[in-house]
Amino acid sequence: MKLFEYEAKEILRRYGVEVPKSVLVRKGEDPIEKMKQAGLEPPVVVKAQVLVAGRGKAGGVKMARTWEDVKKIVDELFEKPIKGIKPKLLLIEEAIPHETELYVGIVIDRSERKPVVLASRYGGMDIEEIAREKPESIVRVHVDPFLGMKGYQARLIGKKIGLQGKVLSRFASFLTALYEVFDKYDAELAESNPLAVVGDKVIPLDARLIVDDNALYRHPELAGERLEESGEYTEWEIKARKLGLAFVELDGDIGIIGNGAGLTMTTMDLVYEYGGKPANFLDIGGGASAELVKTAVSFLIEFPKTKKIFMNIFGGITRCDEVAKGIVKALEELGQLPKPLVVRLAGTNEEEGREILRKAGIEAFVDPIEAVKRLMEI
Amino acid sequence: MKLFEYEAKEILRRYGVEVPKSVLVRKGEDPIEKMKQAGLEPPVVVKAQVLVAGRGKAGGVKMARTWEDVKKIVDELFEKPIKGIKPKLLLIEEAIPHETELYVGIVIDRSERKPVVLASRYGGMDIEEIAREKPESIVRVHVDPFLGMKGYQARLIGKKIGLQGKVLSRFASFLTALYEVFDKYDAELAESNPLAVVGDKVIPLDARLIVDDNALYRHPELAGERLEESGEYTEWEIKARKLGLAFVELDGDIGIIGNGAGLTMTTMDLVYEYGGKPANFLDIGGGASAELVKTAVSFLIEFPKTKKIFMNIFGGITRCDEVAKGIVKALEELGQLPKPLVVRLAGTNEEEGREILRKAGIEAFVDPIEAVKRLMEI
Amino acid sequence: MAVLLDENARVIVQGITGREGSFHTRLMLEYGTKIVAGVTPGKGGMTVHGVPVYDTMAEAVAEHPEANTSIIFVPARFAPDAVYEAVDAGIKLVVVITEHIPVHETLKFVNYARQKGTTIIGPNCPGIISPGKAKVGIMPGHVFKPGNIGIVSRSGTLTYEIGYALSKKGYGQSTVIGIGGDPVIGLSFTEALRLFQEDPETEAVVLVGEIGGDMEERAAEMIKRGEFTKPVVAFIAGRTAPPGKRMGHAGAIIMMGTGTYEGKVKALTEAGVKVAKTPFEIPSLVEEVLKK
Amino acid sequence: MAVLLDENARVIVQGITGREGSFHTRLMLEYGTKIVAGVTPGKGGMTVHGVPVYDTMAEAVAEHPEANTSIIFVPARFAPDAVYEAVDAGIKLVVVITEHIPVHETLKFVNYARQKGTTIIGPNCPGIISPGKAKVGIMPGHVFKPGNIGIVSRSGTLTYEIGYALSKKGYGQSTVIGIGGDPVIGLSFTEALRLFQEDPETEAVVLVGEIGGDMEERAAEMIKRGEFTKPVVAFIAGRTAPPGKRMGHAGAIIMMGTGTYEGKVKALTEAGVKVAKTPFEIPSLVEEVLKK
Repeated sequence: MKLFEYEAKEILRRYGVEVPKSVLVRKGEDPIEKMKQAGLEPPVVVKAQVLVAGRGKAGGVKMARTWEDVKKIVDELFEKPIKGIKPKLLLIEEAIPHETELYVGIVIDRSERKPVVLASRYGGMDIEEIAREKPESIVRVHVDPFLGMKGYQARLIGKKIGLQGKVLSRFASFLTALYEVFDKYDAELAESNPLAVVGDKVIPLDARLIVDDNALYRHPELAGERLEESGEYTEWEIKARKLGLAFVELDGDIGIIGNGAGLTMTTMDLVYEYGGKPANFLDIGGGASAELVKTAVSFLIEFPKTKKIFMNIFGGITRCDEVAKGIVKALEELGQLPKPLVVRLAGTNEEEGREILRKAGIEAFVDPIEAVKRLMEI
Repeated sequence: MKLFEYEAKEILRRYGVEVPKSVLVRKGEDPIEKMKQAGLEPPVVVKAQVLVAGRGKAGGVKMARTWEDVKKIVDELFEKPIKGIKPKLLLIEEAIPHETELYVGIVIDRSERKPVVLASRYGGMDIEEIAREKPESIVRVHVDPFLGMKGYQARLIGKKIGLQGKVLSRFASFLTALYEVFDKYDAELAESNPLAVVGDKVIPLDARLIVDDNALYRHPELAGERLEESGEYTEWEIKARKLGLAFVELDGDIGIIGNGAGLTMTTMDLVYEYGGKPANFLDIGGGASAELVKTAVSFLIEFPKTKKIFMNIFGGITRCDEVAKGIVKALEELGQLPKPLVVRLAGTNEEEGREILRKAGIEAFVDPIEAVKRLMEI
Repeated sequence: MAVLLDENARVIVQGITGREGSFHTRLMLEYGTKIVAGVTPGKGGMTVHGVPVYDTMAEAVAEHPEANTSIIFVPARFAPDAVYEAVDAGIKLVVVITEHIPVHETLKFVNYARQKGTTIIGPNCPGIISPGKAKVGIMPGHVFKPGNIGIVSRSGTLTYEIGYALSKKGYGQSTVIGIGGDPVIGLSFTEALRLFQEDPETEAVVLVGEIGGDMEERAAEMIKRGEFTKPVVAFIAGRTAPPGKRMGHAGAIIMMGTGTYEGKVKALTEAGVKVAKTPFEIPSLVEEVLKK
Repeated sequence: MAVLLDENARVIVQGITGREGSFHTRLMLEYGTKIVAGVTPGKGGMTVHGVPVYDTMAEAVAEHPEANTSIIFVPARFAPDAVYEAVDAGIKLVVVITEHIPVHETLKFVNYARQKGTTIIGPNCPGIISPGKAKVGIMPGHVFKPGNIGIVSRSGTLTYEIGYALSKKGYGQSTVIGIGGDPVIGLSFTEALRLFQEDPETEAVVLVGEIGGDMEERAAEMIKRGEFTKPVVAFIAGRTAPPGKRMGHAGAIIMMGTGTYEGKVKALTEAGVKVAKTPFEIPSLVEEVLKK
């Protein structure tokens, strides 16, 4: 789960990090009033609290130099969708003059099975951009997950990105705090970019924190799911999640259902290979019940992007007869199938499954290649 | 630093442990009123919140079966010194009927350099008593300080002290919580004795927590030093601590000053060997200044138990001339020495030191044996 | 022979009394796997499909010192503890079926197990099967046949599909390892290849990858360095998956420009690996590489 | 020869720019110790008594790869970090002078160092000296003379006193180790004895204990088992200390009935160790045991 910038900064503040002075403004609130209460004056930076990547480039961050500016920009940002998402909250922050912008992030290195700190003296651009443009500037240091980040490691990283003296110590304190947050919040990513050097200090101008969904039960203080606000999910993805379906929306027009993530992706790839464009990824998982199959089929029929549907099932734990029953149930409910459906059924109880479908007038293939060819012909 | 029972229980409660329902009563407060507010009724147990060992045997814990009992016992306990300490707070707790009392404690095993859990099915008596009477009942399990206590280890300990089924699971949860407290609070000791088995549950009827003094800076929420209330320190030990002196009061009448804990203890032993009884332990540490020496000497002169004073200094980092100057300063302030003082000075700058003392009319020995013999003659 | 698992496996099922644990205990027993004990805290003394249940691994191992393998069906919150318990009880192969384990927990127990010399498969995996010898996992046993092809896969169903297709064409398997779909897992592709390299029975390996991470690239490097010398056929799922989206598995996501389909295929191809465009091509590619 | 420390020691002082660090750097240099670098974060580029200062151990070691020993004068809050830094920089002997380090921190770094093969002396100790060769500590160098007696001690001043008394009687020392007064420390009596056993120069050992803990008892057991075969003379401070009271050192406390003077003396005596009633008897006891 991605946290909003203001949440990430509030957490950092609680771990002893100095963050820019700020106020949070909701729609309808008077930003001028709130700024005055907080002792904030222009120039300030107004930032849309949305979770989409590339917020700055999409116009979600604006500098306001006067009180009039503030009013105008606040009104503007509340009305401006950033990659489709209108912000519900704006963060108004003191503008902090600075010369140097650093990058620092902590992620998990899958191969080393260790957290890894990435740092660069060229902050302000994405890590991908830095990796392209200044690859030699990126310092990578692994952390022992049992020991945590030691102060000396943080100092060493600071030295390697060219810091010295007091700034070096401040950077080390910041980085150890960031690691503590990474660790305590079960983060997949803890990042500050840019991290500004301001005199002797370092101040995170932006902060990102992505918490492992599997660990959310340990962080009840992070208010539940924020599907709508997050900008991570489309309208139909949110609907699917609420139905308990593992569904990803794509750009094409062929609905895809598979069992197992690998097989479902493969089914997408297969459709693509034969000239089709998948409208989605939908994995019914292992051992799906007829009920779940019914839900998934009905959902894809309703999903407006799909013109036809390809269902590719290999019965392992999943039983083909159970899948077939689910399809038939969906049909019964809808009266008839408003969109063409091609089914490939193989594995456990495949004959029984195909028999059930035949009786319901649906053709079921054994060979997925034949199935996809048929799909493209319809 | 020892925490009060009610503090230890409050911490355990925050770590998910079910503790007995209770109210805390200060002198002058109406215990009946407070109990009613908290929904507590007799029978209850009234416990003096003092930090001395053997509180129960000293009469600091009483059962109150009626409302009249409560009133009477509360008044009584506030007036009753437990090993010299009158309680400022009483804890009134629901009386919990139970059959089995367990012992569980966590301490640091110095030799293994690991925390060790001690558990026994014979709680209610001191671990020393258990070790004497039921040594085979004590289960000892070491914990890896980096990994912490795993649930399975806690279950294994529970099994070994004869628990089963739900009680076993509850015990394991309790023990993992106790370890977490031990770890998070930098404890030297985290103990519950007795830990009562009540139906399926385990409930700590008593709880002790001793926090490492060196780690107190990490626990600002534990209100500073509680010298007076603790019962750990005598009046003069408290005075000494406030002066920054490492001072322990003893039963005899010969004041002892040394530099270094080992040498100071050895000086006590030497006095004892020659028929004297030390009134104290006072270590001026390494590299003491004349000022500190003056403070230490003046303190021991004021300390009413001392009839004479023996000062044993071996100059390593500590300079004998500096020590001598401190003694002379103390003399000057007091006008004259109201109690006999025997000094042994050896090591760094010993001649200079002895010369300074000679001029001030104090005899200084090189040989500690000669010095102690002289001391005993006075 | 086979890798990691053969007829000498003596298995403890951790979380045996749960719905999944008990169901798959039955299926594994039916397959012929020697399950010697089960563990569920607080349920010691029961039996499940004739298998005795203990409260702790220590007791299970004390009663069944021949135990060398465990499989974990414990819910995510308690699964890491079960892993430590198995490792500390001296179990040398631990298969973690449980999904949704926090990745910070997995990081820790995988490092711990490595220090102690225990192999972890998973988490979030279908397990391991050496056809005809033993099955420690949740895969349908009937799709796999004994033979000389090793399979190592990040995907469950796809593995069954490929195993089935190979079996039908007469290419049985030495050992099939579903290493799991999480971002951090125990046994990796390179470690699995190292084992297959040493196994005389295995003549070729099918490697089933997915987008996300760099495990496939690392396997390719290893093959390129000549540390794996048997023929390899690979398939990578997710060619058409968009970046930044999790495709079911937490591990299957293209992030920060790494873990793309193209990168993986390029690395493998450069290492001389035949990469199938669809999994259904795999039997014929296997035929091809074995002929050489 | 000597144990742990000889003329080949190349020393880094961690916390060299502090008051204590800088003062004792001067004294160690005067004694002849080869100090090659100092470390204080944020003070890189300075020099202290001619010793170059670096921000990190990694840099110090990179510039002075011959460094093999470090001494830590860093305040308690930062000292554990300095220990990890030294261990991870490959230093094989780390002397921790700092007192008041939380015992939970010491637990951890002592275990960590052991895993990595680094010897820790201390914390809260006077350090180590091999007279005439090198001094890495805060003891007054002049009281010790080169010779064949090893000293290992939990007490600082008492060690100086005993060393002085031995030196005056002509019994110089091979190595004198002040292992520190904290409840948990790195090098223990038994580990020190093991080193002295292997040192041909050391003919006898003086062991200076205190009440509290069971390190003296463990040393006695080791001697009894025949794992230490040279003559040992011991002294235990705290005969008249009451139970439950900390006598200065955090480690010097009789708790839960263990760590008593009587218990320690009994164990040592039964192991054939001569236990002195006062430290001033030690030279004559040493004379006695060496005559045998």
